Amino acid sequence: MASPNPSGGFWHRLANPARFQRLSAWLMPWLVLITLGCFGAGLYYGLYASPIDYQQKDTVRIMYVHVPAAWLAMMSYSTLAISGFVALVWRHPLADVAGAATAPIGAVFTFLALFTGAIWGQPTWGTWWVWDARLTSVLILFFMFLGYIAIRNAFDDQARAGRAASLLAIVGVVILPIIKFSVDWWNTLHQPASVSKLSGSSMDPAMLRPLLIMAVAYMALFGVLLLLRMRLELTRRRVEALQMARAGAATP
Amino acid sequence: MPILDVQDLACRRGGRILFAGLDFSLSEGDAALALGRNGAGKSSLLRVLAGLIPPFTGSIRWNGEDVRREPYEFRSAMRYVGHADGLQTNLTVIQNLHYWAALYRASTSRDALEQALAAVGLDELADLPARMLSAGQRRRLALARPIATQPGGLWLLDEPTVALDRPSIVKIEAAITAFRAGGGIVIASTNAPLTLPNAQEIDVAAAIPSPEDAFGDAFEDALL
Amino acid sequence: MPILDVQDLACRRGGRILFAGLDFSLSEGDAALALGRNGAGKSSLLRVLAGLIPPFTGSIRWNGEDVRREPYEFRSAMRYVGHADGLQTNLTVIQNLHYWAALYRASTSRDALEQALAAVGLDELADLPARMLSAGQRRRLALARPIATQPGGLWLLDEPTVALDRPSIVKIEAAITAFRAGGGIVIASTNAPLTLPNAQEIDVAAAIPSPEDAFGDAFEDALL
Amino acid sequence: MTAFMATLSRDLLIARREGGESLLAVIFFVLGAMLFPLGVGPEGKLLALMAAGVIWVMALLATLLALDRLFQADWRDGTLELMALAPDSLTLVVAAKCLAHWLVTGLPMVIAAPVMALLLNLPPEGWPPLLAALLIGSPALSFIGAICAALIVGARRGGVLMTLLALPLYIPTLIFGAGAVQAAIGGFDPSAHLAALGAITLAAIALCPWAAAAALRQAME
Amino acid sequence: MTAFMATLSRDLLIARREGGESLLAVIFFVLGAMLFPLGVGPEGKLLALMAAGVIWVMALLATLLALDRLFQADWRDGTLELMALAPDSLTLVVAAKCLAHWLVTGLPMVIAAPVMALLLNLPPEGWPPLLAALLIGSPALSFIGAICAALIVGARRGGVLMTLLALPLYIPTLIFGAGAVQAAIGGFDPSAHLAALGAITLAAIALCPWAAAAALRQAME
Ligand code: HEM
Ligand SMILES: Nc1ncnc2c1ncn2[C@@H]1O[C@H](COP(=O)(O)OP(=O)(O)OP(=O)(O)O)[C@@H](O)[C@H]1O
Ligand SMILES: Nc1ncnc2c1ncn2[C@@H]1O[C@H](COP(=O)(O)OP(=O)(O)OP(=O)(O)O)[C@@H](O)[C@H]1O
Ligand SMILES: [Mg+2]
Ligand SMILES: [Mg+2]
Repeated sequence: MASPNPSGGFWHRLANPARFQRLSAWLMPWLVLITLGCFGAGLYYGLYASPIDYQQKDTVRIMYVHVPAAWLAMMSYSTLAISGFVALVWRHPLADVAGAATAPIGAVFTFLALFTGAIWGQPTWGTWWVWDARLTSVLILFFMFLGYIAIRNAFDDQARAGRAASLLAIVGVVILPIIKFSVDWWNTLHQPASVSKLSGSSMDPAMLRPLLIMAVAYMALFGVLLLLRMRLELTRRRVEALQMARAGAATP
Repeated sequence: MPILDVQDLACRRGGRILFAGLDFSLSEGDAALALGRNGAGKSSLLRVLAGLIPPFTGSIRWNGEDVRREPYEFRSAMRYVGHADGLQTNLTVIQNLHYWAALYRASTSRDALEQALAAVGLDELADLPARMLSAGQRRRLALARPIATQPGGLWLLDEPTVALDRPSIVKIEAAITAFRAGGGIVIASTNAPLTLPNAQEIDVAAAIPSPEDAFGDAFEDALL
Repeated sequence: MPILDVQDLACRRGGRILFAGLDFSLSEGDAALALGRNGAGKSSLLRVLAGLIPPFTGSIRWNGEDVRREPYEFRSAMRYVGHADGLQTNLTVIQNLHYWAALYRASTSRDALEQALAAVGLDELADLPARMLSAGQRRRLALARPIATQPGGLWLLDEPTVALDRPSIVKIEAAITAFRAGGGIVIASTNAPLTLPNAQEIDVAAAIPSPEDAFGDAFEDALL
Repeated sequence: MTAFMATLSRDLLIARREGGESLLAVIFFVLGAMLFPLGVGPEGKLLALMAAGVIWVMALLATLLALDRLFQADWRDGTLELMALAPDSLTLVVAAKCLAHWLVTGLPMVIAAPVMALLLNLPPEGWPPLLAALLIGSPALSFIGAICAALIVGARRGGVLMTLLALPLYIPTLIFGAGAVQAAIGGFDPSAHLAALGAITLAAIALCPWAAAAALRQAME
Repeated sequence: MTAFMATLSRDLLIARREGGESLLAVIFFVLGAMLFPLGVGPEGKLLALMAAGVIWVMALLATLLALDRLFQADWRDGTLELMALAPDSLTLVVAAKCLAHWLVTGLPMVIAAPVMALLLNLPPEGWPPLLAALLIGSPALSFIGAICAALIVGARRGGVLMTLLALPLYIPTLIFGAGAVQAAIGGFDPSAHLAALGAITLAAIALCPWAAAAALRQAME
């Protein structure tokens, strides 16, 4: 009998869960270290050792929490879509696990971006929320994460849930450019001035540095959470599979 | 030369290998019975053969062509009758059959359809809404589908005689015999009584591999 | 004196009299098998007896009381297992059984429940979600319900052995025998093999009236 | 009462097992409200005028969507028959199911209401009556809807039919619920509206389980 | 094309057999819009400002409610397997089903739109773009929704889940559809909005049946 293992290759060897478990166990401490270090430095520079904005005063410090969260939210969705694609096309078991693990993390980052943005909006715009194109599109992104999580939970059959969710993530990608261009289609009343003012190269390096450090910290945190959740998901599936085998093997 | 040639077929569902290393081949007029206890994987085998589930490993060839690479010819020749009857309960018996015939590019003339209904003993009920049929009558209507749409080729019948009483079983067996006489191939799974003369037996249960064989090196993979 | 006494029972469904003039009575330890071909009305008879469908004519008495007038005592004594298994697939096997026991005011101790599961051979699977069970295992869990909740009385079993393999059927027959030995009454409908020693046979098909008898003067009424 | 408690804890257990599924109604509640600024335009003032009405309409629709399946699953898998044949009255079982439904969808909706108020720019004086009205009125939505959910058990096209049956019955709740908020925003006392809502809810709790149980018995015949 | 025509005529035949059921969506469309005057208050001016948005939001929700079952019934009774195993491509069959769905729900909604415009006090200059936008945009709703309907085939809780998946995908259609009407009312030319709607619809017709067919194949594995 031939081995049921489909033909190998680098990615498939990586996709072997045992190898993944070893690799991730090795990677984990480093990632944790980077996370802690960057958060420490970033928060020190961001909250203490950086200049305040002459208009926004101390509220500008929300930026160091808010902007990386927004970046990570979008990165998470890309991860979701890519892992969905790989899971569907090459039937990589680990890609499916990665998707399942990413979605809640992405939802949390998106929520964080929304939450910190709202907190920031109150002092700067005088309102928690406006129906600006960018804000709206992030809210939609949040709902897309929720939709992904929901469809994963909606089936009794795990494999079916994974395939449906992967397909949804891919279909959802179509909406990313739409979200991007919605700024042009939907003439918004409240274009946040502070965003354009601070964006790009015009930013003070004293503010840019902590921002970048925080971005690295967020990214490392994302890695830590992703690996943790993937390991958890792998274990959960193993338990489920063993239970299933027991139900199948039980003879009267 | 065999028309249908199955090599080293394995199926994985719900994180479990149901069967592996299944080989068999069938020529014109042959028949095969899939046997095994509840949950052994008989239905899964038929679904894999039909092309509804991709095989985990192995190949299925029809007239020498891999059916996954060249599905059109195989699909034109193959008819599958699953657990579900596939009836639209708001349409009449003959309207249901009409749709299937159109879908499978067969003759949709009233005569042809009524002939198929007669073969399963439903000709008198042709204009009744399908929702008024009893379980056995529904099953018979589902079995009229391959009869009405099939010029020759392959029938995959999953528990064809479930819910049927004795006289109906005899009718179905006669239809199968006529189909085989015309060069057709039949693969059926069954727990209920069904006699197929000279049928090859495929013991799905026997093909359930021991855990080590099933998973081998890929134990971790297979669990996913 | 009979415990269950059925007189002149008739049932109408979908504008058609399925059976009429059915009389039988059962005493402690008795059993009855409802027979008839597909669509004869076996399931309908059991649903009428359970009280899910009102009878068209006739009366059902339990300990001399009309069950429609005094339903409480009858319901406390009667357990019905229909075509549908009634499982919540997201709860575990024992959680399902726990709910039924609570609903039917029986003991919900883990011991009592596990004993009932052992009687149908499911004790090892007590903590699995019901969705992981195969068709036969689900059917056995449904049959554990009367075993777990019944001190004695009446079981109405609609095709209890459908989807079961031989060893499971033997287990169920043993449970029924034990129940009857304790004074219980069993009425089962079946097409599949099931042996009930000394069972009275109720031929539902025979009780299908000829059109004139069925409708009589009330022809117009009955069609409505 | 055994049947009541057993059914209540079973339904809550199932909701927990099914994960976030019961939260879908709340998500729909918020998501639906989001459509209005997109359709109507982002002007804060206009939104503020619409807010109370939109929030209540979405609460109605969200409850309906979730109610659709209140009895459907139990009916399909045969549990409903077992409930109907239990010694205790089916009415108690139905009441337990309605309560469980409110706990997993109505209550989260009340909790999510401030988010809606924020998104739709509801004036601050509207917040307390909005929360009070939703808290008092949402049980009525679950209980009244249960009648319709029972009526459509086994129907081919549950969702839409359900909406059609239930929306007219919801109109008094909608009028008093949105009215309370509008009154408060307009500077009036919302307590009369709230009292009316309370009366509707009490009547619904008393009568609806009984009517729904009767409808379910019909469905099983 | 046989498969396409056969499926189209079958689905239309079923819709006729099921009587008014397909009209339920239209009734919901109108009934839902009727709730807004009740919730928001009967002021004509406010209603006129909301009208375009409300009509489009209700069109979205009504389409979703009806789409819920687009494939569910065929999946449950096994017809979907037969369709997938037919010699012709499943994509054609899916396209036929979407078209049939639009004919029995989308088109009646366009026809009912004037009633809505009247009820909600839409200014006269908004009527032509409303009808044009609904006529051009509603096929997109059916075709895009079909993907989500295919994704949830076999899910435990179809209705609400469907809404959550589809609404984000509907947002561009909503923005341009309502935008066309708002533009016309504001004295601008709505044709840019209508052109964008047309582009969305064409893209949806070209791509969605294919994606939905892929999703359905997944569902049957
Ligand atoms: C809930 C409300 C908000 C949301 C959803 C939100 C969302 C986002 C997103 C998605 C980005 C990343 C954009 C990109 O990299 O292309 C971002 C960046 C940013 N946001 Fe916000 N934001 C919100 C509120 C605010 C407020 C109130 C302010 C300040 C007044 C603000 C200031 C910024 C700044 C300065 C950036 C970085 C700009 C850049 O990289 O070009 N945001 N926000
Ligand atoms: N959709 C599915 N996802 C995961 N596992 C499944 C699925 N369907 C069936 N299985 C599992 O596959 C195994 C084989 O199922 P299958 O239906 O092929 O058995 P069978 O031999 O046809 O049994 P029966 O005699 O009951 O028809 C069962 O143990 C079942 O638990
Ligand atoms: N809900 C219903 N409404 C109307 N008629 C029905 C309904 N259910 C069943 N029938 C009809 O009643 C008749 C008897 O059905 P019933 O299910 O009692 O038969 P049965 O003897 O149990 O058959 P089987 O052997 O298939 O279980 C059938 O002819 C069927 O068409
Ligand atoms: Mg099978
Ligand atoms: Mg029966």
